[in-house]
Amino acid sequence: MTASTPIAAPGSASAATGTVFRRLADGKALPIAIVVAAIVLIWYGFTVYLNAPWQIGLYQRADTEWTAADLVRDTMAQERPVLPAPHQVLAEMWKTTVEVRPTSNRSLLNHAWITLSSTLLGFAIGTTLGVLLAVGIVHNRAMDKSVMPWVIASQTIPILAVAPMIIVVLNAIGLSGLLPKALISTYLSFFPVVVGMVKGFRSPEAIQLDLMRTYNSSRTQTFFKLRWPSALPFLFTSMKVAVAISLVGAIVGELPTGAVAGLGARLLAGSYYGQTIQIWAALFMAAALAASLVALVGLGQRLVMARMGARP
Amino acid sequence: MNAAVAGALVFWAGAWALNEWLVRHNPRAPLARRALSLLVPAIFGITLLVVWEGLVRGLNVPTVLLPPPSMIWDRIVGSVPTLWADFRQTFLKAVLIGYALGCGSGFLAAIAIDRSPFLKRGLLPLGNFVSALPIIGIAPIMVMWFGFDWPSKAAVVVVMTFFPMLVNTVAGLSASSAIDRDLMRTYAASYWQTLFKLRLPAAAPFIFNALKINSTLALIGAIVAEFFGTPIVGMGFRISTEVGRMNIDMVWAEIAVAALAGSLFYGLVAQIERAVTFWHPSIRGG
Amino acid sequence: MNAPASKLQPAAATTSPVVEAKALSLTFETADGPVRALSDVDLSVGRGEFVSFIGPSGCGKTTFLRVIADLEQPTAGDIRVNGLTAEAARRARAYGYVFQAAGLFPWRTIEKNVALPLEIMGYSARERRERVARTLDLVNLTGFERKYPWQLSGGMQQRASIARALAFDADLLLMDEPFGALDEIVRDHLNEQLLELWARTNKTICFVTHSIPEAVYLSTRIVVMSPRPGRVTDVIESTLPKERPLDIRETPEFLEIAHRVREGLRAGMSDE
Amino acid sequence: MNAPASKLQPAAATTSPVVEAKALSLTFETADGPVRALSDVDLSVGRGEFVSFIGPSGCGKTTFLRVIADLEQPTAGDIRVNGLTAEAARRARAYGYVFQAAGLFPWRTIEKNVALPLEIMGYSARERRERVARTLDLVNLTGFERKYPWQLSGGMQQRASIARALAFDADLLLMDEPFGALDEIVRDHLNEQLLELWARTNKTICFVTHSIPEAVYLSTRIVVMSPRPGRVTDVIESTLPKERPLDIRETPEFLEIAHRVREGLRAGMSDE
Amino acid sequence: ADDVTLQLKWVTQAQFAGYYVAKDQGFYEEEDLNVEIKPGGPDIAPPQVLAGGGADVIVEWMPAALAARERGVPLVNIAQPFKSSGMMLTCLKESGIETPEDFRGRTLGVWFFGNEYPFLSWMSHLGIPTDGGEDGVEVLKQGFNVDPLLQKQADCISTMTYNEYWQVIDAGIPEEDLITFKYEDQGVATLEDGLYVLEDRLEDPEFVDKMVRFVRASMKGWKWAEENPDEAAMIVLDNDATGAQTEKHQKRMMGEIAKLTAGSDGTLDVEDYQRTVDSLLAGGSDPVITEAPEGAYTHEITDKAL
Ligand SMILES: Nc1ncnc2c1ncn2[C@@H]1O[C@H](COP(=O)(O)OP(=O)(O)OP(=O)(O)O)[C@@H](O)[C@H]1O
Ligand SMILES: Nc1ncnc2c1ncn2[C@@H]1O[C@H](COP(=O)(O)OP(=O)(O)OP(=O)(O)O)[C@@H](O)[C@H]1O
Ligand SMILES: Cc1ncc(C[n+]2csc(CCO)c2C)c(N)n1
Ligand SMILES: [Mg+2]
Ligand SMILES: [Mg+2]
Repeated sequence: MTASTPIAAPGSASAATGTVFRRLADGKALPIAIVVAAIVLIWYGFTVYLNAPWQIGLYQRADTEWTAADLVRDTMAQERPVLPAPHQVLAEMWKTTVEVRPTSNRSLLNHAWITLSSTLLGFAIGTTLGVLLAVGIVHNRAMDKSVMPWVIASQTIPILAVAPMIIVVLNAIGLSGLLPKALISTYLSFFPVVVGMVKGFRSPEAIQLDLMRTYNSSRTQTFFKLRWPSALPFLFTSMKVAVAISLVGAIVGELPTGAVAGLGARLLAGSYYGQTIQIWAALFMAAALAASLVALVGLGQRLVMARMGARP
Repeated sequence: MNAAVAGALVFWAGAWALNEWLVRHNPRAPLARRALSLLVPAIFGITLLVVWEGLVRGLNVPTVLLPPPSMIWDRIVGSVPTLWADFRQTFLKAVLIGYALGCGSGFLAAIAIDRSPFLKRGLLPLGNFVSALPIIGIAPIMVMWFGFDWPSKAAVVVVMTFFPMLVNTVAGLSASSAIDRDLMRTYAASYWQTLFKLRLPAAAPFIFNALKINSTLALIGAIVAEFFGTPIVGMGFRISTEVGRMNIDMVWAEIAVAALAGSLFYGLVAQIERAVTFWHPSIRGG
Repeated sequence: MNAPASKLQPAAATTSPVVEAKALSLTFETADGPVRALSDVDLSVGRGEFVSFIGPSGCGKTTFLRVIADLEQPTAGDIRVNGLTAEAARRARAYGYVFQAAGLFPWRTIEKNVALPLEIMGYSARERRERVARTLDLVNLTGFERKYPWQLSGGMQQRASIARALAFDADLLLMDEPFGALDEIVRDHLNEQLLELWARTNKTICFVTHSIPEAVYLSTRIVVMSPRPGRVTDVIESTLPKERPLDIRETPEFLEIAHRVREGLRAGMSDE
Repeated sequence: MNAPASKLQPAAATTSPVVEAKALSLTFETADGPVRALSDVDLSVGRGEFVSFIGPSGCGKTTFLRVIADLEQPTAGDIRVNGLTAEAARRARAYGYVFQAAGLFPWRTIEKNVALPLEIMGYSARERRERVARTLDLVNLTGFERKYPWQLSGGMQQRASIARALAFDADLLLMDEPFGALDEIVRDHLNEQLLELWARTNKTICFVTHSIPEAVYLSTRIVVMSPRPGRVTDVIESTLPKERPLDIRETPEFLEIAHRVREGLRAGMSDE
Repeated sequence: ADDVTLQLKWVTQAQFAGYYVAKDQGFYEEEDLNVEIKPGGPDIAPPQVLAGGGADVIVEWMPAALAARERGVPLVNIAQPFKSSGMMLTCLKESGIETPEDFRGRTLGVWFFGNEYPFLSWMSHLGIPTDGGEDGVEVLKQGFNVDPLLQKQADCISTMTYNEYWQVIDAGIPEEDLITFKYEDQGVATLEDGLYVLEDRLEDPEFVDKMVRFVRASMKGWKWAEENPDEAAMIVLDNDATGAQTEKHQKRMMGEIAKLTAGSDGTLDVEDYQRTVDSLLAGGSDPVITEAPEGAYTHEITDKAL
């Protein structure tokens, strides 16, 4: 950066803006902003395109004269659009986050929190379970041969189908509240962790395992000193997927618990009443939540990797 | 504790011991080796079923909550045409097509992101965003956009499988070692040459990770998407309908088909993985 | 389980050979047919000996060391270490092994890498610190304790891996071209150090090298191997005294032995 | 894009030096402070020269080669290769590089590994086959074409990586301890081969080694480096003729040059 | 106080106003009951919850309840607050459909999950096959909303007088552009929202007593709701944890619901019951139930309660 300054001396005005631009481009803000702007633009295009047939139908039924400008304006202001315009979604989010008490059941923040808590609980249980299973699979041949196929099979069970039954059964044995929902998150999130960690625990090079063998290192020692550190990159990649799936699980799990509260209930109620704008607002909240969770895992990854002396 | 429950538990203990004994054998003949690697999970599975049957019968669990495996089996045998039609609709159409498109686009997006540092910073965080678009949120929207039939289900599968592929491929593309990248640099290899000859092979274990995770996610996605409006055929349709009709055995019959199809699909991907990434320590080591 | 190494040496072992191979053969099965890496190797290494293995690249030196270390199973014949099977000896932590490639753990600093076997064998934190400092000094790496492997040059990595094997007290040292990547001066220094260590501690050392002078300078016995299928073609006893200053390498006796080794190597090569 | 290498040599370059370093310095920033790997290095290598770099482990030999190859950016000073910047030279595929570690791709067989640069540089399939066969023969690896790297011994891997760098026709060869893991006989053989290749093709070679005899035997000039911060302490011109049979190593002239190199090395070490 | 858990068939809305009112106005408390109302949702099968012990009493439609009874969940109707059916098929006039005969060759949206029985028996009544083809109707599983009609993916969709119909209107399609077929008018109406319990529990006098008090208080709630529809709607709104319901919609729904509950004091009308059973039995090749159920209802509770 400093080295480039003397070279840029002639025409310093443009060079200055150049570096400012570069500094922004090197950061994340500008690229994200540009990509977002592009997406928003395309989105507006689609809003008009997708909502137009309905709007034209309205005009015809009401026998009104209309111009293209009218059409563009009206397609972005429908009450139940096929695709709501970005500003409609934002307005709805503003209304349901800022303008209401966070504790009110109309507050999106409240619903997000409910979903988040079961996501986190489920994710924590799921990751732990996944790691433990992977440990078992890597260390016990019987488990390797027999459990893995059934872990895979378990994932092909459509969770939404069993979720109500799980909830009913758990209710029958006295479990209710956060845990049943969290268990559905667990069910979805342990799988990527198992798959990733089995791979990770098996990723040490032959020579490294040989070295541990020459020390007659116990399995536990080999595990903590070699397998675990080698598997960490896999752990974090898996956890990114797992935390995102966990959220999906929590949302799915909210349906059979009676669609009472949480982003899932909100989505459902929205679709039940055809409130597209409300669906999209909830959808965005969910996505924002997921993005922050994934980013958080990513941050953890960077910190841990830096502590492990990874090459920058 | 009653006899059925006790019997189930005894069976479990016995089967576990048998498996432990079996895996200690390491036959040299490849045929025996293959047989063993099928026998062990089979015994485990049979154990699960026996324990299930025993517990359901022994504890008198209402069949509308959980039917015993024997009842499910009867139902499977009795409803083959329906099951086949549902399988064709959901798996052969929605899952396979959605999987191919979702994995494909996730992969291409990862390449695009990798190619351009700009996109890497701009698009990857948004990729995280897409990842969490919950199926139950997008499924109705996809039905709105792509109609009732399988294309809307395939679209849901695309959205679900996209992110795992993206994340894994991006991670995999940075998995090649520094010295190997230096080597390619000394050849002044072009971006694409480095990609195809070094970075993609080195990324293959990660990519297969995603392909495996996605093989099960795709099925879940397609089935769940069918809860939100479909023609009256499909595994998800059948499941949601038959739950309402208290035909829980039919629900489990569909689940069994889904589990079988999903496991075979996964097995196929895993088999291809072994062939393609034979050099990776996790596979070389056996 | 975590007891310090080599306390399981049976009393009987003091008289019996430390390494004893009888009709040892090893064949690797590869996709395009079997590769015979060792064929009918007979060898006995007594306590306190310094045996060098020399032979063309790919002749099976590494494989033989790995068999001693119980890292490879022979397909025929018998191997005994300290009178025990190779596995029992490994479990008793009978040896330290320096691999041909450094094989440092990338997530550990140099000092942590050297401390690894000490941690595993249950040394106390104080003793670990002491031994790490001592062995790093021995290989001239003081000052690099906190660096990660990728921040070191190739030779420095190799020296770190030597330090790692010397950090604990194994009676048997298996060293696979430990000084291959080192410059002459460091190499001379380490050769002296190794001889000194050997003389002082009465360790038994099996040493793979490509350098004839190095083999002659260090060894009490030099095993010449020939390639594919790897077998022992010559065993040369050194007549040099145990006390060996560096300039012994210019004596006629030394040159004579070196010449014999070179001849042995050539003979093995030509009947390939 | 895929044009065969080295056709971009500018006409002017034939007279100017192939490698020219001026006041070159390189400092690595590490977590616990900067490490000066190169300090104020001035060096010029002319066309057709064979320059060896010798110096203690960690003195910056690899780093210097990496700077020439545009794999490392100097923090000060200037480097020119064929009269171009290091980057432009790299883009023109001006050199072949043999790394200190073999660095073979585990998913490619040996022959495919050797063919890698040829694929990248757009050689035809026929020519690839021919060149792979020829260079594998040169390094004595015929018969191992279809093996994977992990099925080869350490020395064999190193030879495969040499074959890989020789397979295409770069006018400049950068070799970082290529023969470190090889036995004396193979090493002698490859030394001869390399000299022969050099004499025949008029290549320029920069060669890192730890062996003083090897450096003297091969080079027209020997650059002695001293450690931390790495600098050039001595440059010794060889007076040996271009034609060098192996037994030239016993001539007084040879021993005299070797002695000077050894002295230079010791001097550099002592003022550390 | 005795605990009672009520499992609703659907999400919190004015369709269940009576129960919420009874709770809110303290009618349950007066009967010394502590009632928990569990909202339902698209995957909640109330009979399953009942069988699993998650509820004491459920709200269910009679076709689904009778079908479940045949499948081994012995449901018994103990009260029937809804007198008439609110179910309809709503079509766009522009599709040209005028009579049920015109359904042939069209695409119809139908709710499944146990809600398809009334439709299936109506179609078999008309002799229209439901598996597509020239002569039959193409059936779509209708999702949660009225989109299939608005987007013309279906020619007709299922609606309830109190709910989906108004969503169509709200979406901007005027009433005169719609044509509706009420199940009541077609003579194929089946009984909706009744209260069901498990048969064996009725052998327990204590449970019977609890249900008597529960039904009495619930009916009091229903009558209160009929008289004060706007307040009832507000009570429902207060109980909606999703915060997604709107006042306008719930008030209107309450108005429509009041019409359906109006004719009932909670006692099951045996004639209505018989009509429902006959209609379900007349299913042609694939009837909803195969034989007339025995003991599927009891007047014991309502007799004592009212
Ligand atoms: N895992 C393996 N699979 C197949 N073949 C192998 C394997 N390891 C070694 N070999 C073969 O066995 C032979 C002996 O190898 P080894 O590593 O013992 O040689 P070496 O004497 O140590 O050679 P170098 O001096 O080059 O290190 C070689 O031909 C090699 O190709
Ligand atoms: N990436 C890096 N980060 C930090 N320090 C480095 C890095 N690479 C090399 N060094 C340091 O630079 C110095 C020179 O290293 P270099 O690899 O050039 O040595 P060398 O002369 O090739 O030694 P050897 O003969 O052992 O291979 C060493 O002290 C090393 O620790
Ligand atoms: C999957 C699904 N099932 C049923 C309905 C319709 N619905 C809403 S309320 C109600 C009456 C029962 O209380 C019915 C049938 C739907 N929209 N989606
Ligand atoms: Mg070797
Ligand atoms: Mg180096």
